[in-house]
Formats: sequence, C-alpha cells, structure tokens
Amino acid sequence: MGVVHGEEMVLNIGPQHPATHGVLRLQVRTDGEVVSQITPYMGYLHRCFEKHSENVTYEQVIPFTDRCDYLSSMSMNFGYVVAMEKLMDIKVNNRVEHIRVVMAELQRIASHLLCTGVFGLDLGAFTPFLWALRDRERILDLFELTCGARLLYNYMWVGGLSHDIPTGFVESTFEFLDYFEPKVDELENILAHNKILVERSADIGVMPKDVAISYGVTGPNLRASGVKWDLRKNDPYSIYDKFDFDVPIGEGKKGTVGDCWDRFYVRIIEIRESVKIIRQALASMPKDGDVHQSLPKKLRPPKGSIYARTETPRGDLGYYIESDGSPIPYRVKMRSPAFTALSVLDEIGAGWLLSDVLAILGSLDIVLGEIDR
Amino acid sequence: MIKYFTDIFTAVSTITGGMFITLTHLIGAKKGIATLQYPEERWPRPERGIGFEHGRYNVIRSRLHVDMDDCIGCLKCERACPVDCIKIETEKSPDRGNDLKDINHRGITSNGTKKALVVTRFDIDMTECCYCNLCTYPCPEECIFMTGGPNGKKHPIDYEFSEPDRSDLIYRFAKPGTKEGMEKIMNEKSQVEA
Amino acid sequence: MTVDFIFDGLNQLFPEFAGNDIFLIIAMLLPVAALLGFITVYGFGVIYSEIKVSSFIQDKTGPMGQGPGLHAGKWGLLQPVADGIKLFIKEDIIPASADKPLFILAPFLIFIGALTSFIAVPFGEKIIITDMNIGIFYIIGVGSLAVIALILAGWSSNNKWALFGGMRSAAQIISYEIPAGISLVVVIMIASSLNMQEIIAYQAGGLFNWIIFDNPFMPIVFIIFFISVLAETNRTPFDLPESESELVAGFVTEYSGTRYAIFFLSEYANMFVVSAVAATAFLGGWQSPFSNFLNSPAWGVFWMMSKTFFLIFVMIWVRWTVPRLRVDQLMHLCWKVFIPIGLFNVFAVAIWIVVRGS
Amino acid sequence: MGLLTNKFQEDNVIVEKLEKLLNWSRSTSPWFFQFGTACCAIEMMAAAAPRHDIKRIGFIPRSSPRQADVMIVAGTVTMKMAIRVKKLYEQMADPKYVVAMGSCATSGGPYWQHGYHVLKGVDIVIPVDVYVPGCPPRPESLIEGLLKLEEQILEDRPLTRKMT
Amino acid sequence: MYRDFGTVFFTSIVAIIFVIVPLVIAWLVAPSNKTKEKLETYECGEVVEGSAWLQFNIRFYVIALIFLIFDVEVVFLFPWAVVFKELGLLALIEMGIFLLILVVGLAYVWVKSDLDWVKRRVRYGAGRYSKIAMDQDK
Amino acid sequence: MAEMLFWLIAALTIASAAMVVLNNQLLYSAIALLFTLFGVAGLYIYLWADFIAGVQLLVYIGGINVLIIFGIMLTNRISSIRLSQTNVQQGVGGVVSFWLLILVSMVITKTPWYQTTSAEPSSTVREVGTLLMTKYILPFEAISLLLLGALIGAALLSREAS
Amino acid sequence: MDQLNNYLFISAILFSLGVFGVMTRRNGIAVLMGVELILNSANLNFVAFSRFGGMNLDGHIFGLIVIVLAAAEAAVALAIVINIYNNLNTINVDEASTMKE
Ligand code: SF4
Ligand code: SF4
Ligand code: SF4
Repeated sequence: MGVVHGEEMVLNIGPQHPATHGVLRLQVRTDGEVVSQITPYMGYLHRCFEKHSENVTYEQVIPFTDRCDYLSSMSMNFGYVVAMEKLMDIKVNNRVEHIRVVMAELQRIASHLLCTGVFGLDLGAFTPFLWALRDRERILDLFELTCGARLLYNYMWVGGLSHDIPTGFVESTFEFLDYFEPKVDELENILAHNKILVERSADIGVMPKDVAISYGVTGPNLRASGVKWDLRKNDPYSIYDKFDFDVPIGEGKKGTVGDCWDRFYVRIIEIRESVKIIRQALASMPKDGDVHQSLPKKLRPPKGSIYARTETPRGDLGYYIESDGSPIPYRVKMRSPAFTALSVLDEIGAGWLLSDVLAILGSLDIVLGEIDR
Repeated sequence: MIKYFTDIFTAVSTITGGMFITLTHLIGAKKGIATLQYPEERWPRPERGIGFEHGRYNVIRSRLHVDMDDCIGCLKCERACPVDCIKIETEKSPDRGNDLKDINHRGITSNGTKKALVVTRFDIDMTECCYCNLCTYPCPEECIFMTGGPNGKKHPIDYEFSEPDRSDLIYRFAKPGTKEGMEKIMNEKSQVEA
Repeated sequence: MTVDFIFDGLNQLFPEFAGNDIFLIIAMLLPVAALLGFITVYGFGVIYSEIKVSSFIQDKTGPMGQGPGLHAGKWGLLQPVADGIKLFIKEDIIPASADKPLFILAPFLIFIGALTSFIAVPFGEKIIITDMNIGIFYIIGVGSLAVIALILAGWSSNNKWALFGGMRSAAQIISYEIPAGISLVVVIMIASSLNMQEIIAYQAGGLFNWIIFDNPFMPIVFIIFFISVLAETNRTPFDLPESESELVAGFVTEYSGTRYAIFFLSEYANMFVVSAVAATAFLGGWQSPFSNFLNSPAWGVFWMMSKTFFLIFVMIWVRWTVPRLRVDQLMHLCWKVFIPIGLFNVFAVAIWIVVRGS
Repeated sequence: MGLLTNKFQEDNVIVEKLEKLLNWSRSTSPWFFQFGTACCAIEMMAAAAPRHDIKRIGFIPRSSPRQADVMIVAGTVTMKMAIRVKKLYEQMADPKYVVAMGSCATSGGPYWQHGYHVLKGVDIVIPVDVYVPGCPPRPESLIEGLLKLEEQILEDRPLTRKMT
Repeated sequence: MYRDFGTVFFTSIVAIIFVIVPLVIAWLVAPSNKTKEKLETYECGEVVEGSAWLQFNIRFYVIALIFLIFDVEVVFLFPWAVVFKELGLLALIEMGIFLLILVVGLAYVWVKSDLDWVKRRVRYGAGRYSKIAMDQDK
Repeated sequence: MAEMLFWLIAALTIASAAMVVLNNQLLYSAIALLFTLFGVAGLYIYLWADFIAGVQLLVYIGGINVLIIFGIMLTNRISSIRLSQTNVQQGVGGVVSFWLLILVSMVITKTPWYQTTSAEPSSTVREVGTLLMTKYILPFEAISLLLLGALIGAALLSREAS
Repeated sequence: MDQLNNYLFISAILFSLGVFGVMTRRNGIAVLMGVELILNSANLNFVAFSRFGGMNLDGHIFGLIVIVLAAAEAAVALAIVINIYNNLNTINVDEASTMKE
C-alpha cells in the first residue's frame, strides 16, 4: 500500500557547487526535497600533506601546514610549532608568544568572519558576505604588513617567527579593532536577528551534546551544542592562561541548543572575545625581545614522538609528530577538526530539506583542504 | 495565536531594520566604498623595517629575483626550498675570485666574497614556487630575494606577471650564454693544459 | 488606446485607403515595436542600476568600464549592453538528453507572457497600447503563462537542479497568485472597475485620493500585494527557483546564450509589469500626487515612471538585504499568513465601504 | 561552427567592424565560472570582495557552466578532480577561456614533486589561456591576468578565415 | 474589443520574432562546437546518476490543487468587486456567505496540515543517535 | 483581417485539439491542450466575452492545465517509458466520434437558430457581476459548496498517509 | 465569421475530438483531457448562443459555471487518478477497472 512518494532521487551536490565550499561532493538521496541520506565523498582535494611531511625537513613542513586549512593558516602554523617546541623542548620568549597569540586571534577573527559571511551567503544574503570580506581584508593587510603574505604565511617558525612585527603594527591593530567592533554589531544586526535567517537556521540541524561528543566534534560547533570546551581555557598552551576571556556556548536563544543559529552566533561572540584577547595581548606585549632568539641552529629533534593540540578557529587541531632523529620527520599526522565536523553531517543533516542541509553544511564551517589534507 | 502575530511583527521589524542598514550603506556609498580601481590605484605596499641595517623595505612576497653578480652558487637556497623549484648548476671557476669577461661573470660579490664557482644554470620555476620565502633566509650573500629584499632598490616588486605561456614563467637567472661560455673556457683550458 | 489613435491618424493621413486592414496592423505593430525598444532600453537600464545599487550597498563600485581600451564606457554604462550582445553570440546548447521541443518552447512562452502583459500597462493618460475593459484581470491571466513556461523549462532540461527549480517556482508562483489576486480585488472593490485607466481616474485629485490611502486597511493590502509580486517575479527573498547557493542556477541551469538572455530579460520585464500594476492600483498611476500641480499628460508619464521605478528600486533594495526563505516557509507565508489576512482585508474593506457609503 | 565562423577574407571592412563588436562584448562581459577548489579560491573571493571587485571589469560569477565564458581554475586540481574539470570545461558554451590561477593549477605547484595525487598542471586536461602565478596569487595579480585575457580576446578574429 | 485583443495576438507574434531574431544571429555568428560531453547533462561535474525525469513529490500537486480551488474563488471575486459599490450590503452578505464557506475549506486543509509543505518528522536529524537524543529530550 | 484571424485561430484550436487526442506523448498532449485553450479563449473574444476569456486564461491555463501537467509528472515513470501511452479501440472511437460529428453538423445546419443582432457591450464583467449577485445567486452559493466539496474531497484523496 | 454556425461547427469538432479521446485513451489523465475538450466545446456553445441571442449574458454565467465545474472536476478526477495510481500503480483506466485488490 504505497503512498505516492516521488521516487528517490540521487543527487550530487558538488564537487562543483557554490554551497559546498570547495570540492566536496555530497551524494544525497532525496525524496522530493527531503534528504534521507547524505554521503560525503572526499578526496577531491587530497594533496598528500602527510606524505609531503615525510619528504621535507621540519621547517619545510610549515608551508604545507599553511595549505591545509587555508582559512586559518596562522593557527595551523601555531599548532605545528607548539608541537615541535614541545618535542624539542624549546622555550620561546614572551614577545614571540604575544605576537603569536595576536596573530592567531586575528586569524580567528578573519576565519570566523568568512564563515559567518558564507553562512549568510548559503542562506541567500549576499551583502553581509561582502561586508565580511571587506573587513577581513583589513586583517589580511595587517598580516601582509607583518610577513608579506596575504593568505599562506609561513610566519611562525619553530622557536620563533619569520619576522618581527613592524613598527606601527600595534597602533594599526588597535586602529583596526576600533574600526572593526561597530562592524561586528552591524553584521550581527543584519544577519543574526533577521527573522528570515532565524527561521532558516533556528531549530535546524540540531546537534545534541552527546552526538557532538561522540563524533568528536570540537571547536565552535561543540561549544554551540552547549559544551564549554575550549583548549585555550581547558588545556592552555602558549600564554592563553594569562588572558581574560569568555568561552561562549550555545544557549538556544532562538531555538534549541546546538542548532544552526547557535553555531552561527557562537562564532560572532567568539569574534568579540578574540578582540578582547588581542587588546590584552597588545597591551601587555613586551617591548623588546628578538623573535629569532631561540631559533635552533639545526632543526633536528631527538628521537621520540609528540601529540600536541591547539585550538584553531575550527576546533581541536592535533599534530602527532614522530621523529627518528633525522632532519626529516618520520611521520606527521594531523587530526583535523573539520573532518569530524563533516562526519557528523549525515547524522544531523538527514531528514531535513535540501536547503536545510546546505545551511547545516554552511554552519559547520568546514574547509576541504583540511579534511582531505 | 499571539506567537503568530509577534512572529509577523518581528519579521517586519527586523527586515526593516536590515533594510535600513543597507540603505545607510547605499546613501553613504561615497564614503564607504572600499574599492580600488586596480590598474590605476593600488593598495599601498606596506613598507617596514625588520631590524636589518638595510632599513625600510617592502615585505610583500612577489617574484623571486636573483642577483647573479652576487650569487656564489652555494646551493643553500635550493636545499631550503620545500618544493624544489630552484635548479642550480655550477661549474668550478677556472680563476677563483676573478672576473670572466667572456661570460660576463663577476668574481667578487658586493659583500666581498670571492666566488669559486660559476653558476651556469639558475632556474626558478615560478609556477611551482609556493612563495614561502624560505629560500631567501639561508642565502649568505643575500642575493636571492622575494620581498624586495635588502637589495630591494635594485629590483622592483612585481607580483603581476601572468603569462599566456607557461614556459615564460620559468625564470632563468643565469646570464645568457654562461653554460656555453663555460664549456668553451673549460675546453680551452684543458687544451692549454694538454 | 494608442492603437486606435494611430489608426485614426493613419486614416486621416490617407483618406483614400481609410479603414484598410494594413493600417490596423501598422497601428498595432508600431506601438508594440516601440514597446520592444522600451523593454530593451529598460532592461539595460534596470540591469545596470541593479548592479550599481547592489554594488553600492556592498561597499564597492560595480562596473567601471576599465580594462583594455576602456571597455564599458564611463562608469561601466555599457556593461549590460556588452552582457546582452555577448549572450546573443554565445553558443546555444541544447543538451542531448533534454526534451528538445519543450526546451525550445519554454523561452518563447515566457517571453510572450512578459510582452503581452506589457500592452495593458498604462504609461500615461493617453499612452496605453490597449485599454481593455478587463485590464487588470488580463494581466493576472497572462501572468499564469509564466508558470507553464517555468515548469517546461525545468522539466525539459532533464537536469535535477533545473527540475527542482522549475517545480519550486511553479508552486511558488501559483500560490502567490492568490494573495496578489485577493489584494487586487480590494482595489477593484474601491475603484469599481477592472479597467486600468478607470482605476487611475478614480484616484485623481492628489495624494490622499490614492487607493493606498483610501482606508486604514489599504497599506496592509499594498504590502501583501507587493510581497506577493516579489514572489511571483522570483526575487529575493523568494528566489528559491534560481537560488545560486542551492540549486546552481535553478531552472535556467541548462540554458545558455540567447535562451538564457530571454529568461533574464523576461524576469526584468515582469518586474516592470508588476511594479506598474502596483503603481496603478495603489499609487495613483500617472496621477500627480498634488491635485492641480504638475498634472499634465507629459507629467503623467513622468509620475507613472517614477512610481514604477521607485517600486523596482525597492525590489532591488530588498534583494540585497535579506536572506531567502525555505520552500516550506514560503508556502507557510503564503497560505497561512497572506491569504487569511488578505481575506480578512476583503471583508474589512467591504464592511468599511458599506458602512461609510450608507 | 556557426554559419559565418571563419568564412571571410582578411580584408573585409564590415566583417572587421563586426568582429570588433563581438570581441568588445566578449571581452567586456566575461562571466566567470565559480570554480574554486582550494586556497586560491579564497583569493578569488577576495578579488570579488569590495576591495578589488572584479565585477568592475565585467567579471560576474556564474555557477552554471552553461552561462560562463571564463573558467578560473583556482586551486589544486587532483587526479580525481581532473576528470570533473575536464567535464565541466567541456560543458561550457563556446567561446570559452581558461585562466589557471595559482601555482597548483599551473604546474602542480608545491605538490608537483611528492603530490602523487595532484595533477601537474591543469593544461594537461584543458587548454589554458592565461597562467597567473602566485601561491596564492594576490587579487591584483589575478586581475592583471584577467585583463591580459581580455586583451587576448580583443585580438581574436572570430569570423575571418584562419591561415593554417 | 477585436482591436484590443488583436493587438495581443500581434504582440505574441512580435514576441516570437523577437526571440527568433537573436537565435538566428547566434546561429550565424556564434561558434558551435557540439561535442558529446558538452551535450551531457550538468550535474556539478559528476556523471549523472539516473534521469531527472523521475516522478516527483506529491506536495507540489496538493498545492496546485488547493490553488486551483482558490483561483476559482478569486475569479468570482472579481465581478463581485466590480459591482460591489452598486449593490452594497446585499453583495456583501452574499459574498460573505460564499467566502465563509470557502474559508471553512481553507481551515479544513490548514487543520489537516495539507498546507504544510513537508511534514517534518525529524528533530535531531535521522542518524543513528537520533533516538538517544530524542529519549533524552523527553 | 479579422475574418482571417478568426479562421487562423479556429484552425489552431482544432489542430491542437487533434494533437491532444492523437499524440502519443502525454506531456505533449498537455501542451497541445494549452494551445487549444488559448484558441478557445480567442474565440471567446470574437464572441465579445472578454471576461470569460480572461477566466479561461486564469483558470484553465493557469490552473487546470498546470494541474494536469503536475498530474502527468506525478504518475508516470517518465524516465522509462517517455510518458507514452497508447490508444485503444481507435477504429470504434473514430467511427463513433465521426458519426457524432456528422449528426451534430446535420443538426446545426438544419436547425433554424434564433438569432438577433446586437451591439458590442461596454463591459461584460459588470453585467456578469450583477447577474451573479441577483439572478443567479443560488447557483453562485452552490458553487461555493461545490468548491468546498471538491477541495475537501481532493485533499482527502491525495493526502499522504502519515 | 459573424455566424452562429461557424462556432457551432468548431464546437462540434472539438466535441467529437473530445469524445474520440475519451473513448480511445487508456490513460486516466488523457481521458481527462478529452473531457476538458468536451467541456470547452460546450462552453463555446453557451457563449456563442449568448452572443447571437442578443448579447444575453446568461450564457456567460453558464460558461463561468462550467469552467468552475471543470476545475472542480479536474481537481477531484486527478486526485482519484493519483489515488488509483497509489493503489494499483497504474493509471490506465481499463486496467484499473479490472484490477481488484
Ligand atoms: S619561495 Fe619557497 S617555494 Fe619559492 S623558491 Fe623560495 S623556498 Fe622555494
Ligand atoms: S643561497 Fe644565495 S648565494 Fe647560494 S646559491 Fe642561492 S642565491 Fe646563490
Ligand atoms: S597555488 Fe598555492 S594557494 Fe593556490 S591552491 Fe595551490 S597551494 Fe593553494
């Protein structure tokens, strides 16, 4: 006794599709517009990061880490150097730490800006996306001023930085922050509280706490589900324990805890928190200190292995580095946050409408470079 | 029922709020526009000092330049490159530290180092380069540079060098004719020795 | 109206052939040709202003006519022209697995729908190609051609995105036809005529005689009508059928070159028609907002145009502000918000008229 | 081929004028195919962002290949993707142009040596008109490359007989 | 009236011509290079799996059906609206009855949730964990 | 010219009506029906019934035809059999309908129809409205009941089982 | 053209075509289309009589009512067709009439 369902249709979203943020291919089964199953196919951007790491020296790995999560290269560098410094037991001086934190937080802002903008774009609001890009450009200017590159920096080195910050950097950063804060409010006003966006994202794609934890989802996605977990607070690396900031969690203001809207809004609050951290870090930055001070002459870590994790804009980034004593790593493995975020997609996305699936995908903020590596 | 009307109300108010924001952008377009008319205007290339005594220079990563007069062919840059896009071949100079007029070779670098090698081939494939800047640090003579470098005054920064033909993007820095010239010189030398 | 006018003129010019059929055909074709010219110019203009307005809203400049040899003129004024010509000389692809006859038929249908609805639009006191008795009704009726055209376009492409787009837009357009129709019913109740010119004539005498200010319910009616026609013309927030981030390009995914340009042009032409209907029905058409001031026929054209273009501007403005709705919310909005409120409006205005009239 | 393509003598004035018009329109409104695969795509977005705004010179993003003229291959093309790239290129309507943006698309870039899964240059599968170097190319470089492409289009002679 | 609608007819013809002319131009000057791959259906670069010509969901049909009924209703509203001012109260009452009966219909389909596009059954997605999550929700 | 146009429209109507019943592809039949309906609307214009013509556009073309197209797309595995369908009993059907045609034509020609000449009305819709509100008020209200029945019935029949 | 007979003939042809369709087609929706033709022919007659009977608008009213009927009929008929399709997975009318669940 059948009811007329439309036939099930197998639909390929991607690899070339405006909403997949790159070359992800989602194979969805739809019944009419309802998606009954989502199968992500990856590997369209597999660039052999781990293989490369086994073929180049330790410092040459850094440019390749850049290219994994190309939206937050600084944080990727950061994770790698933190791991390496742990492995080699290098202490860097305070100025370097401060600069690193400032850079990582600026990168977090840039990344979150893009994410919120793209989320708006996925839901059809074009303008906020461009505004977000406009402000992101200012951050890129700061990076460019520091190290000359706009997107892939190769800035943090094991034991230091490639360049010291230039004179005037602190002032321009403050200037940028002053300019930027009203813009966040504007972004929030036009996007976050817009009724249409709320309707499109609240109560959609709810990721309950235990699902998030059992899938190993981290970062803003986890926090949006109501888990107060942030490595910067819970397992502080670098000098994050010195700063005073909040870890925002999803509160389900417009719907259920852990819905798309929460994931989106947590990022906006995180932008504000990052601004706070940057202000503190800039204010307390030591005036002197050579950024090249503790650069090792030869990057040749002792035999052994290390796993270290840091908080990138997308969540826990773990590096497992195994060294056999030669200047070339024996193995570098990356635990990427976006990968777990993508794996949860079928769990929380099946059963929703096609448009919802794309909204959920947008709210998970994945970067293909990091998933496929 | 109340929710029905509050929903309508919030929809109307938030959307009008959004429209108001966009309207301010539209009206304030003169002030707010962030566009640069690129070929005519460009974003100022930031200048900075990074602590070397060479003073202020530009850090924008652009094309690699090599100052062949200064290169001693030590291959450090080639080794530093993570993608192996620098290819250097050298020949032993017959006359260490002296100029070779035939092939336009300078014997002494501007730092005063005497060159023992003649670089016969110095190719950088800019299509493979990942602009990581790693090659410029180890260079003892500071003659390969990407960012305008300490010698930045000699070469302009250029990041606009797209080409319709890929082979035009492989830059051959070795002076033209060096290889043949060297061969000739070596041949002559061996003949003389013989 | 204009047809009669030209016909009479021709008859007077050549009295020996008076009443000739050829004259009638000429009298019909002339204004239509002028209309085509108008649509083309209007299309370029409105596409240009869409690009520019959106660019300004987004803090950028939009086309500036740069490039080798200052392509698109100063301020990129010729950009839409170049776009148009380029589309016309692009390869015309009909996918092998498509249903050819229907694939070809769809652009024709949609353009016929767009163009034929134009001829009942009053541009000025005397300038209306045909002044039908059932003017407004006719425009609604012809509008339904678009539905079939879109279904055909979506279906015949044999492309899943196009199919989704076509179906969505069909469901959307037919649904929103009802709130739009109900809103117009209210207007007709007040003006007691389906004839466009009579509706406008009813609103003579300044701003406060416009139907939108006729009674306190009219602004609501107007808003419902306006949003409904937004949906009927597939503009954001109702652009689901061609939403870029979901359905690639919706029902036009497989269309290239000329055929795509026709869809594009029809969409903008429809925007004009619905704005003109809104201006006619609610904002007094070619009537001046002041009862005796600037009220000549020439100014009439000006007023009509400025009202219409203002509404078009609002459409553009809305488009670049809001996100888009989801398909079920779209239906919810139509059936559960607009239609009940629209019906309520009909009752309320009817009672208002009865009470005030007696 | 169109009926009149490559059918005329070199020195026909009307044809020359017509060609000028065609080239003008083609070079003024090259709509590009949103085809970002990796990091370079972000810079492509940045080029569309308010600061650089490639709409300024007529580049409008389209997400369906049928309506696009220029395919900007922005990012790494892997072996798995190469088939799709070719297919998408094939599905674009003529005339079509390709801009290889970034090192990866040009020659495999940083992955040319050990990247067992990276296509060593997109020109292996599709013809490329302009190579934009950089990793990622700055938006300025991209725009410069696009302007170069426009110049190339302007020099085309679509209707005159080609000397072979 | 003939003239009015004659114009409509001629306008349609003009519209057809207006579409045909650029097609002819395209036929003359546009390049045309039909390869097999080009004529394939576009599906984000993937090989197409199955035809798009599947039967699709019934919801479109239900909406079209309800639309049809209301369309007819609107059609009746028009002549009524034209004469409304002449007839006054009488027309109001008559149309009131007419509309009320139909409003009952609207209310019926509303209550029976035929107007809902999708009867969504999920809250947490339909993955493996949905049951656990749902149980917790209770 | 009006005469010519009339025959053109009549020919279009009949030809497309023939398409409707003869075409093997159901969807093409539906599209042919579209043209038939257009043709009939044109004939209404010749009969000075502009309002009815508008209703024809709105209800038949915008409503019923769309519904039929939806119905076709809903009930056919289009991918496999290309929406085709066969005719049965063509011979019998042809004979019967041809015979009917002859019969009716004979009736038409034989009957002395009552005809009067009349002037073109200024506005049909006004009179239709008045008639509906006065003379035909009962059918008018009955229609609403009919529509209600149709709505409920159709919704019931086509509802998805939950 | 200003002759009643012309319209009556056109209508007669439409009618017989409709009858032909109803008789010969097996597909339920195709049958429905035949019925629409018949209804249209009837409508044409109504309006034609109204026009030639002194512009008596009663005919228009009938036309209107017939259109409404057609709409209601189409809605219900298609709903039935869909229902049959649901249950029997065919919409060929004669199959449907013989198949029993
Ligand atoms: S910049 Fe990096 S990739 Fe380029 S040549 Fe230098 S070291 Fe190699
Ligand atoms: S490191 Fe400097 S000196 Fe040595 S080979 Fe390279 S460019 Fe020449
Ligand atoms: S060229 Fe560089 S920036 Fe571009 S995709 Fe390749 S690695 Fe990324």
